[in-house]
Amino acid sequence: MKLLSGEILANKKYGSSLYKLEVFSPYICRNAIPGQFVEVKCSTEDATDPLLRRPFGIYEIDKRFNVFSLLYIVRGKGTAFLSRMEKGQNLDFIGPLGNGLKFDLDDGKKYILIGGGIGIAPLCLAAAHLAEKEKEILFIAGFKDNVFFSWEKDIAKITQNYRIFTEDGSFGEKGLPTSYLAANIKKLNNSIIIACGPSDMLRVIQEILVNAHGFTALSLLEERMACGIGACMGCVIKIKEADGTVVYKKVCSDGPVFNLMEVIFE
Amino acid sequence: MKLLSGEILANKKYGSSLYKLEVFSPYICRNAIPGQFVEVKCSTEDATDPLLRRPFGIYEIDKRFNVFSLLYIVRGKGTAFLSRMEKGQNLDFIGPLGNGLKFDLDDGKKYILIGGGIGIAPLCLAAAHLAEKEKEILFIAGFKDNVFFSWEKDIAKITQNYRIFTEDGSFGEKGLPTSYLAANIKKLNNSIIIACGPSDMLRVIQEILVNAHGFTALSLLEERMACGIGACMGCVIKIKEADGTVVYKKVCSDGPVFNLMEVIFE
Amino acid sequence: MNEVLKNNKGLSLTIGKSLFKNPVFVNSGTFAGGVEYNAFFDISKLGAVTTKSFSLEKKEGNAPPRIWETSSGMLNSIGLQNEGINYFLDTQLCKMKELGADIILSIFGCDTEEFKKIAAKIKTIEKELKAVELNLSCPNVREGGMAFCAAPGQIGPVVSEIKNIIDVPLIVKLSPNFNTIIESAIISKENGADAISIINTITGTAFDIETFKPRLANISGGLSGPAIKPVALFHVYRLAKEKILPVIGMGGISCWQDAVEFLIAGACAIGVGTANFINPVISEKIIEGIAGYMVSMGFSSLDEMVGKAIKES
Amino acid sequence: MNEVLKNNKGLSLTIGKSLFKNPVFVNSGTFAGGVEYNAFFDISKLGAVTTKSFSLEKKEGNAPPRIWETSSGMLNSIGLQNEGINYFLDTQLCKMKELGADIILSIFGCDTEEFKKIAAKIKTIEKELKAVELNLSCPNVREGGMAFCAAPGQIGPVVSEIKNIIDVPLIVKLSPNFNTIIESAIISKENGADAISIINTITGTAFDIETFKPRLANISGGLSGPAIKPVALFHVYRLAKEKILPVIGMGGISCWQDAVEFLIAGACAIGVGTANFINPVISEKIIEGIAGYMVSMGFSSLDEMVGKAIKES
Ligand SMILES: Cc1cc2nc3c(=O)[nH]c(=O)nc-3n(C[C@H](O)[C@H](O)[C@H](O)COP(=O)(O)OP(=O)(O)OC[C@H]3O[C@@H](n4cnc5c(N)ncnc54)[C@H](O)[C@@H]3O)c2cc1C
Ligand SMILES: Cc1cc2nc3c(=O)[nH]c(=O)nc-3n(C[C@H](O)[C@H](O)[C@H](O)COP(=O)(O)OP(=O)(O)OC[C@H]3O[C@@H](n4cnc5c(N)ncnc54)[C@H](O)[C@@H]3O)c2cc1C
Ligand SMILES: Cc1cc2nc3c(=O)[nH]c(=O)nc-3n(C[C@H](O)[C@H](O)[C@H](O)COP(=O)(O)O)c2cc1C
Ligand SMILES: Cc1cc2nc3c(=O)[nH]c(=O)nc-3n(C[C@H](O)[C@H](O)[C@H](O)COP(=O)(O)O)c2cc1C
Ligand code: FES
Ligand code: FES
Repeated sequence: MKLLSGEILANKKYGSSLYKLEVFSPYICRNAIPGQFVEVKCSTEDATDPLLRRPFGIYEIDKRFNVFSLLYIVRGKGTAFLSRMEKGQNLDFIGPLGNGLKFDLDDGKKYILIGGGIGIAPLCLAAAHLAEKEKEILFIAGFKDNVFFSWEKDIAKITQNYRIFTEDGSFGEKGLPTSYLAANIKKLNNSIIIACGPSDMLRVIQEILVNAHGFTALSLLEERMACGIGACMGCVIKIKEADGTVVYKKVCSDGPVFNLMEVIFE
Repeated sequence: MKLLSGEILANKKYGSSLYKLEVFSPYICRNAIPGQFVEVKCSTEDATDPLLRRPFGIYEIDKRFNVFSLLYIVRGKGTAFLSRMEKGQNLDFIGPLGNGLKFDLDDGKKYILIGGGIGIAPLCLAAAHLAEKEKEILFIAGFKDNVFFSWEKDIAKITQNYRIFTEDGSFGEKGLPTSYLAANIKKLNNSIIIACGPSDMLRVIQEILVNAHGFTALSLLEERMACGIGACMGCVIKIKEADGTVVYKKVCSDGPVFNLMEVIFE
Repeated sequence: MNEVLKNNKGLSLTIGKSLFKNPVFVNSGTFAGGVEYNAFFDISKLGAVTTKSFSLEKKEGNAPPRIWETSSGMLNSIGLQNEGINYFLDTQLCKMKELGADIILSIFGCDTEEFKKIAAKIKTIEKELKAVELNLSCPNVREGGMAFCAAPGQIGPVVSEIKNIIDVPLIVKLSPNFNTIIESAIISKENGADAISIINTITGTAFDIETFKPRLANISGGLSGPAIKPVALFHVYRLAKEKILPVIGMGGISCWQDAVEFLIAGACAIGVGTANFINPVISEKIIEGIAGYMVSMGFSSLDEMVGKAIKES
Repeated sequence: MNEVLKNNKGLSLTIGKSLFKNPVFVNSGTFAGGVEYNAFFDISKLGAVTTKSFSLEKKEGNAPPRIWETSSGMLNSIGLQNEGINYFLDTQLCKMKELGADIILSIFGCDTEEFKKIAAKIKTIEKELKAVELNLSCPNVREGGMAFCAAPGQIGPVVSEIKNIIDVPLIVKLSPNFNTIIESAIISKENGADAISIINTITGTAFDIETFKPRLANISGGLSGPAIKPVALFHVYRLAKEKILPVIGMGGISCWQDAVEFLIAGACAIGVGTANFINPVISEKIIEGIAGYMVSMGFSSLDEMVGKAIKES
């Protein structure tokens, strides 16, 4: 991990509040693995509000041009600032951070990537990585509405094997990605599931898998962060370890990838 | 005075840290008089740092196009923010504020405008106003160095009767505007002096005038401000009134124009 | 205008025997008498305008510079410059009435005697006031001011003596600079106060690293603005939980969301201060914002909303 | 590298019998043991690395969420999660030594007994420490923590007992949440402390207006960052003026100008905390900035600079 400054090559609007930010950074492109994230300074150099960096999963890496990108939703002050940044300006960020996804590519398993809302962002890098290694993947995405409409062209470039669900049916199929998972759980077995999204979604997946067999389930978690590098203990979540002991683990440095079945949701 | 939002038509660099900001505002153009100022919000809508508005004297008013302008020096966070604003964005400001300069145009007097550094800004609007009314004016400007170099074309449009001094001689004549005033005090009498600049300069002018006769001396003062409209008592300076009593007066609403001979410098 | 706003009662509240049309007040010293702000919006819409604190005689205040900006906050050392209570009675009251303002008169004395004398002066116009706020917490004066909060025992006599003289709801304004808010609130209640207003500013300072001089001539000043909001909110929550007296919450409130946060934390009303300087129409916007929030959350009266976070935690 | 930096002595200082190479420390709990930050710069350059506070046994800390951002500040309610003093002794000390860090060990106990037991454990490695900091001011734990500052009488035994056991400079870290800093400093001195470190965080809170839940599971937390700088600076100035003990100043320091402001206000050294999160190399930059400032102002030693603002005001 390093403190970096990278030129912004594009900051494209994908939907009403959805943006894709492309940044030049050979270091990230060389070193980052899927599931890792960067912590971005979202204020001008001299201003102290917003104060803390904001974490974003890495969405795409294009090694040819040394460009990586983030896909983000405007939520509050920090992301609003980000959405106003322009081509040619420099992004101040720290990365790559977190443990990331380490794949055993010889295990002969299928991969099911299941994302809710902006949770699809880090999964796309994982999908691209797996597709490149010619692994079999199924990408299941769920959204509230059609804000992610123009994102479909990005996933279609990676795989044709994807399903999109929206709660209101305005984009893709009407329904929930978790319902799809539940309905097809038998047929999908012997897979590695990687999930990222709202904790309600993750909890439902956990429940589905408790009674299923033949799955490894990983999840990418979010928690508010201060340092982003494991120093402040700010970003912990509860994990029930294999031996039954319950401990706090840091999302930023022990995660963001955790065994979904060990996560305690409260 | 009103809370206003005006489109920025230009934010031109005049020198290393000197900018001219042009803003569309029929209300200001219709209502402001020389010596008045505006209080500008120098942060994005949702950020709280920098917190307070920044006061700037009105530099030019172009009634034909309903455009007024500010001339400003980048000093800290607020002015740095301002310098990054671009054509097409909206400026959030309150104005016109302060008492301003009220001229008795039939008094047959000459006007000597004497400005130090950025203090020349509000004097330019006064000069333009007086020139329009065909009053006789002498504009004396003093600077440290040649940062104000390209400002000369603005003053030249108003009057040819100006003198520019710099401490290092890099622009105009080498020397101080106050030395010029002291040397020519006899020949300048029966004038109205209007001064704006660092308090050291104002103090020297006060000393020069204590022993001179036939002058009315006005000064435009600066003090840190919070409300800008007379409500918080934050911006006071000490004034010795005609009857000898010493009182605190608010620069924002009792001023910024004060009788220079009544100001107590500490 | 929505339901809750139309039906005035939805936003109204009482403190002592006074009815306030809504819970959005403006803080003493940040709004003068409201005349200036009336150029920006109709100040009669406010729940109340709290005046600058008045002392018995004119006070010239502290030497300038008196303000300094800090990260998301400001320091002030005004030192209670004011024209004296007679100015309020003879000039300002009448202007405020003309504008239709509901008035909370803030008063300040360096001891019980001075407070009593002020109370005697306002006796004749007490009907014109919604409440009187006793500023026992100014950090910028040598005598009185927050010394009352350093030694809460002194608060009792001030409150009870004033209560003997005037028959107006009394609000006691306290300082966060000592750990005495709860104790002071109990004493205030026992002596007849009707509400507590917190927080006054937090003491702070700043220096010029070139000249080594303090940024404020008075050396230290009071910190206000968004920077102090979490601290103010904590004091409001902690005091409101004790259910001693109604709490008027203030400190850094800058938008309707902040105001709502104070209300759910237990404030019966809120005060807008420093934020007026940044956006002179913010208090009007906050009234609208609270009403909109109540509609969207299904609250039909303030009572349903005040202290929600206490009940839930 | 300029004169003052080259001539190491220019930036050095002593606390008790320990020599520190420069006055830039990092604050307990914001830098872990420094291993993470060593990826960004060479942490052996720091005046000292203050460790996270260690208790006798492992502590799991408070439930999440533990942090919440506020205007120019952040609230935390970590609750002193740490692996226990044995982890420091067996694992962390050695890593820190390898990196060449000068160490201030921060320790925490809920009573004198726990502090004594920790002291006994560190006795064997005391030579490896530049100082031990007693965290008597954590706002996020139920026992001990800032309760010591609420009742400063309890500080005496802790300090004197530890002093009896270990022979390392002792720093007492105090809370701004009570008006007891000066009193606590006097007691600390009388009982053998070598320096005071101020301020720990200021208690604050925040609520979610949709759910009415506190933003921190622990309800309240400690406010740190630029928002609190003026308050921290005031406490440092006020305590330093009393010349009771050397003061290590902290609270919102985010750039070298802030650091200099604390030094001229009387701090003998300064601590960088929350700012590390925003810019992980800031403490290195602050060392350079102070050196540059000293050169430009003509100071050839820290002594000439420390407390300049006290002398001038
Ligand atoms: C490991 C990780 C990866 C993420 N990846 C992405 C991504 O690829 N795209 C994307 O749009 N968002 C992502 N998020 C969420 C993103 O960090 C938040 O949306 C963002 O911080 C909101 O900042 P704000 O200032 O706009 O909102 P505000 O609500 O103003 O933020 C206030 C505070 O809360 C924190 N916060 C708010 N929401 C979240 C959240 N969901 N998770 C953690 N902290 C939060 C902020 O960092 C800040 O400290 C990720 C979060 C984490 C932890
Ligand atoms: C009536 C009036 C008219 C002015 N007209 C002009 C003008 O036409 N052009 C111009 O360049 N500048 C003018 N100034 C000065 C201008 O307001 C400051 O340069 C500006 O506020 C600096 O803000 P900053 O954030 O860049 O600096 P910072 O130093 O970061 O500001 C910190 C704080 O100090 C205050 N402050 C700093 N310098 C001054 C100052 N000189 N006067 C008052 N407050 C100050 C700021 O408002 C802010 O609250 C005027 C000031 C006043 C009072
Ligand atoms: C410039 C200024 C002047 C103030 N004067 C007074 C005063 O006269 N009486 C008083 O009780 N409080 C005074 N206060 C304190 C405010 O009323 C309020 O308690 C405090 O500023 C916190 O609220 P805020 O953060 O919304 O400003 C003053 C505050 C400021 C900023
Ligand atoms: C996340 C976090 C954890 C902290 N943990 C500790 C701690 O374990 N022991 C301690 O004495 N202070 C702790 N503090 C307080 C800091 O050391 C420091 O006193 C305070 O944050 C003010 O400095 P700052 O504004 O520079 O952060 C912690 C602060 C933060 C933000
Ligand atoms: S954010 Fe600091 S430990 Fe994770
Ligand atoms: S700035 Fe508030 S009175 Fe002048």
